[in-house]
Amino acid sequence: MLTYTLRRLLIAIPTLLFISFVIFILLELAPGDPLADQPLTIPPEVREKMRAALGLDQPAYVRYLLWLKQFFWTEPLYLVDQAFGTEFTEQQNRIISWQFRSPAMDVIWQRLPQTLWVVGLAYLVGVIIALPIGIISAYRQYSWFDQIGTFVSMIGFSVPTFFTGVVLIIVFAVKLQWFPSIYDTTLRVTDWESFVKQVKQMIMPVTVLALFNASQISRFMRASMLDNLGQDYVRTARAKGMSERVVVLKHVLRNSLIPVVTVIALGIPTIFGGAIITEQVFKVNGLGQLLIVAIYANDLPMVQTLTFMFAFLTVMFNLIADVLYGVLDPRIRYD
Amino acid sequence: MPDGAVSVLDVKDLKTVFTTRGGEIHAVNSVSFDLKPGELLGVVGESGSGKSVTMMSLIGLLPSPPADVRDGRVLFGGEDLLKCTADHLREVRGADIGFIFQDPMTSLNPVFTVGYQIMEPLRKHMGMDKTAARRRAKELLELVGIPDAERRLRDYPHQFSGGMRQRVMIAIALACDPKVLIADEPTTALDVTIQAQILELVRDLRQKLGMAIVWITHDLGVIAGIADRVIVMYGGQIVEQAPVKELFANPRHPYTRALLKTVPHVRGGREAKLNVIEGQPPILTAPPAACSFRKRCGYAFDRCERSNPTRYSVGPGHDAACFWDFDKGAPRDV
Amino acid sequence: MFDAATAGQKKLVEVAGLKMYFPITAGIFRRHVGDVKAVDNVSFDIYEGETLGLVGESGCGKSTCGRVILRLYDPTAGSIRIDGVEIGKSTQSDLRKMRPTMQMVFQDPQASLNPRMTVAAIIGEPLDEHSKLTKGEKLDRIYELMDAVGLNRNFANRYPHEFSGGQRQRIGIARALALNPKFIVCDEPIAALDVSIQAQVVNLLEQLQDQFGLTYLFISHDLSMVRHIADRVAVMYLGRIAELAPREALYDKPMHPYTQALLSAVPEPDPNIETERRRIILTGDVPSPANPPKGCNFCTRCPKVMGICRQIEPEFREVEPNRHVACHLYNDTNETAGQTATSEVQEHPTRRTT
Amino acid sequence: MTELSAQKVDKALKPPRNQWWDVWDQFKTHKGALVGLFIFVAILLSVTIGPWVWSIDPTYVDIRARNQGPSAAHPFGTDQLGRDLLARLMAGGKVSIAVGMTAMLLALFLGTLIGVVAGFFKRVEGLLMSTTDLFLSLPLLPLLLLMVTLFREPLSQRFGPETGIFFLIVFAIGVTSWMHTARIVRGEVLALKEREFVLAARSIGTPSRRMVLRHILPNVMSPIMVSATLGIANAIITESALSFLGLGFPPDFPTWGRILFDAVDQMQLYPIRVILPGVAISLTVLSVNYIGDGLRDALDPRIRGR
Amino acid sequence: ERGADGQVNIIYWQAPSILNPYLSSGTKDIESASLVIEPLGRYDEKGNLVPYLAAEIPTLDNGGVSEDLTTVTWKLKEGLVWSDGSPVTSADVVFTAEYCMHPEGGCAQLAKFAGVDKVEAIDDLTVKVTFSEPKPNPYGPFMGGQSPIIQKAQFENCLGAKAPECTDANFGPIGTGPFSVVEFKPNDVIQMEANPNYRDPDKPAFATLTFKGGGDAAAAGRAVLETGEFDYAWNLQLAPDVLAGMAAAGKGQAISAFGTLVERIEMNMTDPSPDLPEGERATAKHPHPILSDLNVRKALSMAIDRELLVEIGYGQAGRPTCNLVPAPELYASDNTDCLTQDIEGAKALLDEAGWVPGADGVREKDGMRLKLLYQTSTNAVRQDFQALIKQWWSEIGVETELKNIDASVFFGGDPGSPDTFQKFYSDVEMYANNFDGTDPEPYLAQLACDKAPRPETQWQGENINRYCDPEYDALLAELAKTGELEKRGEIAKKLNEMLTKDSYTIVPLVDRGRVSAHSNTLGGVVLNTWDSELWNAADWFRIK
Ligand SMILES: Nc1ncnc2c1ncn2[C@@H]1O[C@H](COP(=O)(O)OP(=O)(O)OP(=O)(O)O)[C@@H](O)[C@H]1O
Ligand SMILES: Nc1ncnc2c1ncn2[C@@H]1O[C@H](COP(=O)(O)OP(=O)(O)OP(=O)(O)O)[C@@H](O)[C@H]1O
Ligand SMILES: [Mg+2]
Ligand SMILES: [Mg+2]
Repeated sequence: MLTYTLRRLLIAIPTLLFISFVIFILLELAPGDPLADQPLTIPPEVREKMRAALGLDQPAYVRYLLWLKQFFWTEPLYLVDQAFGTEFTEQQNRIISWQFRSPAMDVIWQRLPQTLWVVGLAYLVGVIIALPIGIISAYRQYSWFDQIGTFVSMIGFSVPTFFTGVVLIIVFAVKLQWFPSIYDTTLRVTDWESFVKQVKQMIMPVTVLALFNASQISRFMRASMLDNLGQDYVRTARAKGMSERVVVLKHVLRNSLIPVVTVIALGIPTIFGGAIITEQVFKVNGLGQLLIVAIYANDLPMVQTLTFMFAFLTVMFNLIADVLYGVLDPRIRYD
Repeated sequence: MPDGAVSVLDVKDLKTVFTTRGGEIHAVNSVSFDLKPGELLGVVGESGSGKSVTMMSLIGLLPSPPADVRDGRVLFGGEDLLKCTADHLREVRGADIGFIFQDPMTSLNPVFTVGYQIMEPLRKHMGMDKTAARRRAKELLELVGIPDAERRLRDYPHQFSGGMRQRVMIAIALACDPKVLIADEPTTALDVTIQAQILELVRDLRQKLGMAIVWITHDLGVIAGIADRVIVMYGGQIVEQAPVKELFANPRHPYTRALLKTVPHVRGGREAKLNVIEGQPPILTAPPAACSFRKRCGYAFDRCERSNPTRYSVGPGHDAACFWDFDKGAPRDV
Repeated sequence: MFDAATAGQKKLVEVAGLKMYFPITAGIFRRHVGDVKAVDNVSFDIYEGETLGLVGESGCGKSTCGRVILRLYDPTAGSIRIDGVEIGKSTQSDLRKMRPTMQMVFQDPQASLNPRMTVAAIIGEPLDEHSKLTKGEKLDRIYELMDAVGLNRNFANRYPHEFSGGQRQRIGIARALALNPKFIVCDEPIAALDVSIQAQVVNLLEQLQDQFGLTYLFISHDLSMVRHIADRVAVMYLGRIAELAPREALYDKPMHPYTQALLSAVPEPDPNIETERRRIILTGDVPSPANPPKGCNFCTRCPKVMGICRQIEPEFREVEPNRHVACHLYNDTNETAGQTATSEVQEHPTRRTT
Repeated sequence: MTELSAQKVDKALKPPRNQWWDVWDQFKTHKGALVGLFIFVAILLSVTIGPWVWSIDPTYVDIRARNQGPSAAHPFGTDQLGRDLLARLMAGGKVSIAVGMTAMLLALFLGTLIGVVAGFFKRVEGLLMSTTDLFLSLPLLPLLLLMVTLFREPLSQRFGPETGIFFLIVFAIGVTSWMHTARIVRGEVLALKEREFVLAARSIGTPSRRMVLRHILPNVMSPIMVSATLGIANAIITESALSFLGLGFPPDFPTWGRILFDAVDQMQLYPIRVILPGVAISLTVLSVNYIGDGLRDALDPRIRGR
Repeated sequence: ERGADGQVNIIYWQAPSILNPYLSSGTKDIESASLVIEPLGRYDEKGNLVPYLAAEIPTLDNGGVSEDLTTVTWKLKEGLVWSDGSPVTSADVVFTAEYCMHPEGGCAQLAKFAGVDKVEAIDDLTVKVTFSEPKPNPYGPFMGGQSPIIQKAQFENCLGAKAPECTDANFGPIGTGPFSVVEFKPNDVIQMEANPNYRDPDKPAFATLTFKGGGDAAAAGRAVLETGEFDYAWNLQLAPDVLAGMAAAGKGQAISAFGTLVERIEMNMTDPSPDLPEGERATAKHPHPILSDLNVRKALSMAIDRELLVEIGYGQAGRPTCNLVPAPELYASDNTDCLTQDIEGAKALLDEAGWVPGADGVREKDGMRLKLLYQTSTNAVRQDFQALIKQWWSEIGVETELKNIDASVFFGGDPGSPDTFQKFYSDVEMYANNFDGTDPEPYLAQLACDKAPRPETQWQGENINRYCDPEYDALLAELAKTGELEKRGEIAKKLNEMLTKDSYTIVPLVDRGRVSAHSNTLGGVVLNTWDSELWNAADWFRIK
């Protein structure tokens, strides 16, 4: 298992390098300009100067290599500096965002908490409600519960979040005034009151996202449960006199979870990709908003860094999902 | 064989029907038999004749829907298993009636250790704690002849060979000292040499533990080796029932006769051409109104088309459901 | 039906020194660390028109052997000649031309038929691949084949799941027959079938053999069936052939201890014999082909094991006319056996100790 | 047996019934699918035939009649420029369904192709799966922007602004949404490859290409069906996001996604304007889903036989 | 009393990314920074100059501006301190100029310093700015939100290429404004508190301020007008009825004010046909086959009902206009010719120009159809305008193809992209533009012949239409030399009319005001379009 993991990690290195290169080329070729949102009144010479100040006068390959160095060398060193108070990065430039004129990584770290709180929690909640729904739908296949589950999850797929989000805001923020319509990222949870506030402001974005996630994962759960409910070992468990609870929640569930867990693991990187639309609707300003704003502003270093981190997570969670499969399923032993 | 003793299991008029999209399937039709203490009852019949469904109906193992046990009575320990509560049925399963399934490869849960799976019924039915259950599990594994039992308890099913998995299944079935053991084709998936090992094991265990066994198979050779009494099933019905020697010596149902003739032997003379039973097994979309074997039967006559024969006694402990009387070589006059 | 192969007959299939190893890889760089020796140095011939039975326990390499002979796998070593043509090394396109002469019937009639194709399409597939018949001619040929295997022509548009096991196996046989092959590998064609149906299929196979002069490699673990259908029988154990002999001789007087054990384990459908019979009960399980025991590969379970068995691999020799056995019991001169052993033995480290 | 077949020879020779009839027979027994089909056909008819019956030009601006509620002249009312909502919904539906269908087909084609090739041919598996990872992690928006910049003009010139952009959008959506299908199909193919009937086909000498077409593809139909139903929903929604970003159709060209998006701000004032396109999208997706369910069953001869 | 009114919340649906206007000229950045750092003087809501850090506005009259118009002398108020307590001196002002004019700095406000020769400190409180040539309008540097004074001590090490590295300074400049930064989260939120050293001891009334960014205009409006979570929302570009609907909730009100922002249609004077070789397409070499004809341009303008456009798109935040320079009064022409739609007149003009209706109603001339490609950036109101105008144009027999382009591409200026507004690869395009401060000279100078974007200039340049009239250029030169305001006004009006009324090169549509909203409990808000909207945040208070 260890060698398998190591081998996969080794393969991942060239893959990731290649991906970073493709992302770079793509961003390079895509139209757009970091100065687009500057007023039209700025004369061209000034624009030229501003452009040079961003490093845009360098040829593309130099910028790519620079980024590689910054991402794989300077940034990790900087972390070391932070941790041990050393000063390796004193003389080296970190990846600087064009919009903020500040290290891109710092902003990313800053965004991480709210992203995890909202998108991550929504994923978690989605999983938590999806599993029982999937289990019951499968156990009572074709019951009304199952039928409604299918119906609702299809609706969940087909209605865009920019719509459901606004509906929630209008109902719960405008009409009922239960929850705030705007997420306060500066809120620090220190006591009960601030905790209640935090919960209140998370409810709507989490609901919107969780419903979307749940409708997807519950489908997987259902399919997997159905597969396993028909297996011979279920009959064995019943023949041993085990109660239905034990049979379903222990024997069947344990087996059904194996593929579902990997599906869930594969979905985790999307948390870090943020939820662009939902974040926008509720003003959560997480990583998704960071990415989309950076794209609009043509902040290439930021987009490149964010996208690459996302690619990195995607590749890693692919690996994790595979390894997890091996861990959960005793039948599979890599190598 | 303790003849005449009171039966541990008495089945009367069992009827099981499956409801499918294509209509009903009457898989078991008025099956009655009994099982005496310490006896090994062999059940033979071709695939789809309802052997497994019958046995699973007894202890409510069939998924419902589609299965529906329509009728009948299963007396076990003075109680009708078809009418008792679900909880009581669960008590009986595993504790009083052990079940071994055909396919050892898929019948064990792949994600739990063998030890866990053996201990599960022990803890549930015998109220043992973990250590006691583990000790007992180890004993059981040793009993079924798995060396190094202590260590193997921690292994997962896929780490066992087919023969060993089947032994594990047997260990699970035996865990709570059941009064009745139902073995549904326990050796069909195994090699002959491994089958021989298992058969040896079962003989051994029977001597030691003395429980009553129902042994389903379609291998007449196996039946001949271990059974005391045999019932032959065809089309969801019992067509013949007899002590084992009597059955092989004097089969009284055309199907049994044909079946005995089709099998080739490793010893003795070799037929130039194998005998076959032509035709297809019946499709059980309705309860039988006529003899279900008539289409493939060499002795069939008009009466077979009209009504379904009941089981006529043809000798001591021997009955057959056929209108043809082989002793007389003429239709039975009842 | 011939009872034994006569020397004068033509050899249709000649297999010599056939090895099929599945590599085991491990480590970060997927280094090759060992092999599953599924078929290990197997040699035999099959004469035209005869049936060679191949028996043995599950996992001993019977299927692999059958498949490698048809080049569904690429053999690790050894030569395969079919109808005089060496196919051990030929390319897939050359093989494609050879396919009509050699065909296969599979163990699981359900699994070997594509559930989404009609019977006509399944039987017609080889015709599509290898002939240029028009649609009508093809249909005629399909009907003809269905007749030959005893399938109702009306079933042509049905799907495999609508048939019973025996009928499905007939479909598989019809497919194998479509191109008028000379040689058919039957890989446990009856193992998945009901007793009463087994007989039907075996009878059909025999009848077709008579009709078309077919040659079979009949793989099975049902010794009684093999006895019925095969002219000669090879007994395989752990990738090697333990004994190869004409049917009668083998069943009357098995020589290899494994054959003896195997035969004694077959239950007889006769309670009188059964209760009296003394069986040889083997202990233990079949060792893993990835890691076979040293010396004779049966030594771990053999009731007659001797010291030498754990050291030297017995040679596969003709001990009586037409009877080949690989067992030290029948080696009068162990020393010479070691000397004349194949190169395989010479590579063996134990060689030095003798 | 033999006499049985002999007596039925003539009957058997009658040309075999087209198997699509069997598929239809089975399909009919699936109630959900039948309702789905009915609704879907109704939607299709209303977006294709509808404009003939209700012949108001969906882009006709009647500024005096803006923001009207339902009336005889405008059964669904009008939008902020006085364009007839019914006409816009029908015109928008035509585009949305066409985009949804074709983009989904393209994504399916790509996903299936890559999945099958990766699963079937071990040599290219690593490469193709890395490509899949790559596409999964690429930022969608810059990619779309790039494609639009590179191809919008040549395409609109060649095929006219609407058809050109139709191709572009279909291509853009298709090319960025095949990855999940590819993964699922590959997994399925890996399992199928080990099935005995594939070996059987090889023993016949079927070359790989036909092996894939004849044996692999039909057996991966059901996961593909599932992807297909989700794919349509995805494509319709993505199209709306694209028009929102200015990458889509010309701005006066209605699509469901766009009608919905434009109306979200005015949801409180004119709820009907969000409800109608929302319901239209959901109905389409739902009906396609149920059709997919039914078709999956109907295409599987094992289920069909029951 | 300072800090008595607690917390105030402001929402900008575009989030500020930096608090240094010299590194970013985005409105969101400039306006958020204006709460913290201040210039010497600002424009008030009427466009008048008011001193902030300066004691008074230097003019010719008070001798602050030299007679030859080449120097300005600013005097700082006495006793000014930064929020960290240190005194504000002329050195800070000089440093600010140095900072922005550094050749490697890439200063976004360099244009403000155009023509500045040197900036020197006369004494601790006096600064003299010298221009290399006479500057009739010397209020570029240090005036308005775009060029506030930054603290030398803080930015000393951030000159030139190092400017972007000073994250702490850029995210939390020390200033003289009513508030100082507590925490800055780029593109998200800024926390501020009252500046303890603010020069007016009673202000600001609020102790803390939250400046939130992100979302869209509708959400921002909702947060102020409907849920009351926020006190002030910036730039609510919403459909009038939507805005009215929100205001009906009674939590706040929308306010509007007008500046110089004009939504207009630009006519392409060159041929954008893709059949032309790259490098010649949309250049002066090939005049536009249709739009070169004044009558066509005029007809297109006449067909438009500007009143209706305003009603649909802007409501109280817009008014129809025929002028490129709609304000200040001094420079604004009184031309109102275009305000009445005249379809028949337009038809007649086209007939006269030889464009006759073809079979399908689209006019033709010499086998050429009167078909135009009309592009703009993606924006709901602009798309509505497109639809409406297309409709009107179709009524006069002009076929229109619409195209919308993502704003970041359209305004991106990427020479590689075919979709930028500068390349103008379409026949007409629509966008809005304005000018800084109150003087339109640089703005009008954009239409000079040599400012046309073309391949040689990497498609940079502000003369989007490629308008070229020697007379116009001559008049521009005259304007540059004129210092007298009345005279300047006249010349500017003339220039404006040459572009609009006379040539219809630029077809102004709507004078767009700013709409913002504040809650009913927020007092003291005065909407100002000539400077930062938050220019008087120090005066804001809570209505009890
Ligand atoms: N779940 C089910 N749904 C519908 N029919 C079923 C089901 N299970 C069994 N049957 C039908 O019941 C009949 C009896 O099946 P059963 O499994 O008892 O046969 P068997 O004698 O055990 O055969 P085998 O030797 O193959 O195990 C068969 O005709 C079968 O088709
Ligand atoms: N593709 C493969 N890769 C690796 N090992 C294989 C492969 N195919 C077969 N083997 C191994 O080769 C050995 C022989 O397998 P084979 O299928 O030939 O046995 P068999 O005699 O046909 O058994 P059975 O009676 O169960 O069909 C087994 O140990 C099996 O695990
Ligand atoms: Mg059974
Ligand atoms: Mg095999």
